[in-house]
Amino acid sequence: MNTEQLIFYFFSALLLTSALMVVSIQNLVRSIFLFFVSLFSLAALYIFALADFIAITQVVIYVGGVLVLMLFAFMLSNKELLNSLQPIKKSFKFYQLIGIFICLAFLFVLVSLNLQIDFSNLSWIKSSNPIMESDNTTHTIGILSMTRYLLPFEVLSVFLLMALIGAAHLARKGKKT
Amino acid sequence: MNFYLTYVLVACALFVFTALFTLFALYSERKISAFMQDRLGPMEVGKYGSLQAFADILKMLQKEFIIPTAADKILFILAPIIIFVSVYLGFAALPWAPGLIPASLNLGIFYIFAILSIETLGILMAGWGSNNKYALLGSMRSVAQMVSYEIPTGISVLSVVMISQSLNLQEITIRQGILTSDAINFLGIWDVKAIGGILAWNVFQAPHLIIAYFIYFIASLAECNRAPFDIPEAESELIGGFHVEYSGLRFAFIFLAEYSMMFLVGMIGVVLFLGGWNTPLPNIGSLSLANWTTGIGWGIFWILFKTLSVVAMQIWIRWTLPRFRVDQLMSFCWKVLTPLSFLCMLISGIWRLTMM
Amino acid sequence: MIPLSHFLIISAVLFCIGLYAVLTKKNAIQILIGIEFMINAAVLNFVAFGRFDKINGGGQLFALFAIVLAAAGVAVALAIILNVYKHFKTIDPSKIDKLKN
Amino acid sequence: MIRKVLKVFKTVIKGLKLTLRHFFAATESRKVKAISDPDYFAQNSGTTTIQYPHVQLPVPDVGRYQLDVEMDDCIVCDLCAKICPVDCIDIESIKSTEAIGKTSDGTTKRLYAAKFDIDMAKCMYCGLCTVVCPTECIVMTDTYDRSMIDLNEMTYKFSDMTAAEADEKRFALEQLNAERFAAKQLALQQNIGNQI
Repeated sequence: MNTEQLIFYFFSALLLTSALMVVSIQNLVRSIFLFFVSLFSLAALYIFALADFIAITQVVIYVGGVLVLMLFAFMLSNKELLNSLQPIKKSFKFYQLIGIFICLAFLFVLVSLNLQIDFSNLSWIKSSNPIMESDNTTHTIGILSMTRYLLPFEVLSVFLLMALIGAAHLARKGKKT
Repeated sequence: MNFYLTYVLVACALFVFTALFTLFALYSERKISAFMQDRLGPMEVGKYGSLQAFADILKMLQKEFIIPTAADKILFILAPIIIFVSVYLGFAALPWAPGLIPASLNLGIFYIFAILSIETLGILMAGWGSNNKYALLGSMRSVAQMVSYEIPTGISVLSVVMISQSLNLQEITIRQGILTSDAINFLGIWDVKAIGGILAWNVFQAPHLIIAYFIYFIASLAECNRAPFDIPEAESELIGGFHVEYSGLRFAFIFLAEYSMMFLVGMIGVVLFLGGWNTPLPNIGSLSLANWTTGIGWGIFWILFKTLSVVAMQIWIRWTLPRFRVDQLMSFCWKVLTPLSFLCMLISGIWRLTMM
Repeated sequence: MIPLSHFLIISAVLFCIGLYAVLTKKNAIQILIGIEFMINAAVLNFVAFGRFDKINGGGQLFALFAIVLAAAGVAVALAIILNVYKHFKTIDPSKIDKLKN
Repeated sequence: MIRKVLKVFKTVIKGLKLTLRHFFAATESRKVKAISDPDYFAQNSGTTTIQYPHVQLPVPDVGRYQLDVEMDDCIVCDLCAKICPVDCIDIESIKSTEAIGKTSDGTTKRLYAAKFDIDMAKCMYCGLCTVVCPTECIVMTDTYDRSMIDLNEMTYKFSDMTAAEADEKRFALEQLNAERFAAKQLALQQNIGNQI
């Protein structure tokens, strides 16, 4: 096992354990901070898939944007909300068991499908020319988003504007009745 | 194995640099502020108080780690580390001299912005973990401020990136001096590729970048929570903001992060707008000053000189201007800086298409 | 080179963790986190497959689009959650069962 | 809008110029002058810091600072202890068997001071004791920066007698008193005898 693989498996283990803890931990604020760990290690995995631009975008948008937004939404809201977010009872419920069962079933399907396919012998993968480590993916992404994917790019920008206005409208204080 | 050893050594060197810079900046800030207020500043420890910063650090090292009983211990302990590491990692992509850059990333400036946005998270962690209403208020203000001011910063940086056509800080620097292979036009008309010097800097290649630099400089003051944008740690209102509860070495780390951040944003500004390690002296006829003053040693000298000047400017502004109010701060960001920076980006696009 | 199947297995596990959060959590914000996990699992798949698509760059670009869309979605979702709390004084989705209030 | 921005720039630059002027004026420092000096308010630039233990401000003549007692002049009249509003002076006197000597202004000293303590921690620097003193032996000096680690050290002891000496004087006084008493008794008896 070389260093690259070692780092990859370290980050994937970090990702999965932190994700498991995020969904199982009781303290909500801590779980959001743990969410940061999983997002960050996910960014590391993107780098191993030779998508450095995506990895850094992940850090910028998720860590700098989404997470801060989530924490901010909490802390801005009043104390009652904070209290209601931290449940006291820790007992294991039946619905959780069902949830675990469904998830395991899903996992079984996905993983078994995954194992049935021999990826290295697929024809389209064989015929493709994969991205090499020396390639400048940023350059490619820049050019492609202005040529081939111009329409989705523009639609996305309009959508973002809509989301911006919508969120601002929803979050603003209504007229006092 | 040598490969990794070099990395570790470079990281250690950068850490030592940030620590030394913090000591130096601490002393100089106290002295400059004292002189501006007709005082003398520290005079007792060492000649002219020159060892005062060391004495302060020694005092901090001896202090007890106090964790408030009601604090969230894990978050409280982790926060200063995250705050410092996020700033410290930013140093990895900064060019120091021709060929001297710790990690020549082709995403350099984007990477730095991503890493710096983690600092916000650390500050929220500190504020929440302290379980202190002043700390929480301070961290909320800090985050609101940093998230808002990231927009003008990012857009003004983008206008440089559009002119330079690269995210790699080393390439951006090379394109502002005599070492470049592209054409450089002073104000878009006069080819100064052979002359170099101050005329080849980005702010003079495209004059609207001067406005962009002003925007960047103001927004960067807000990003590192310096006065006049220091409402997150307003001593008179919030008794220090998010780091109220910290003591000893943990507080020292927050302090280290703050001063490293000052240097970092100053250096990014220098690299993007003011020519990085390029010399300000131009070639005049047979007097090829630019050729003589370019090299590894000169590069380090110039970038340190420029960055320290910017840091001195930051300190000067801190001790001159009073603090903004929260609403003034936000309306200044959203109503003045953001539209102006968008305008700069638009001009950059047009400039790139027509003048270059 | 990390084999493609490893990425896919990791993303499958991540997806299931997200699914678990969506199915069992009684708190809108935690459900939101679960959805984010699922989106991220999909993005990881995009990126892993995108390695074999150099010319069209479909994987990476759509990963980018997905990330941006998710961020916009979170902004709207959080605004909705805050508003829901204002109306119903709870953010447990199973208790929000009135269409008219 | 543009006028507003220009105004902002103008005021910011004005402020920056002001601080810069003070920054460069810091190369010289103001001279240490007494408040009575006619040039005291004439110095407008330079650093104002007085590096205190090394340089001290001259104290005004009418200043009231720490008390000092010249024990050779003290006649132990106890007036200062009586006038003191905060009772910080504690005096214990012993009558002398004979005149001890003379103070510098010619008053004859007839009392020993076994104890002459001034608690400077209590003192409120009103200066009344210096006014009432008949021999002007208690004075206010220009020392104002004595600091102590222990509060008890703030009690200044001015008496120059040791405990043994005081005991000796007390004993002498008692002996004298006893002698006088005996002599009185003797004289009384003689008087009675004479009458009989």
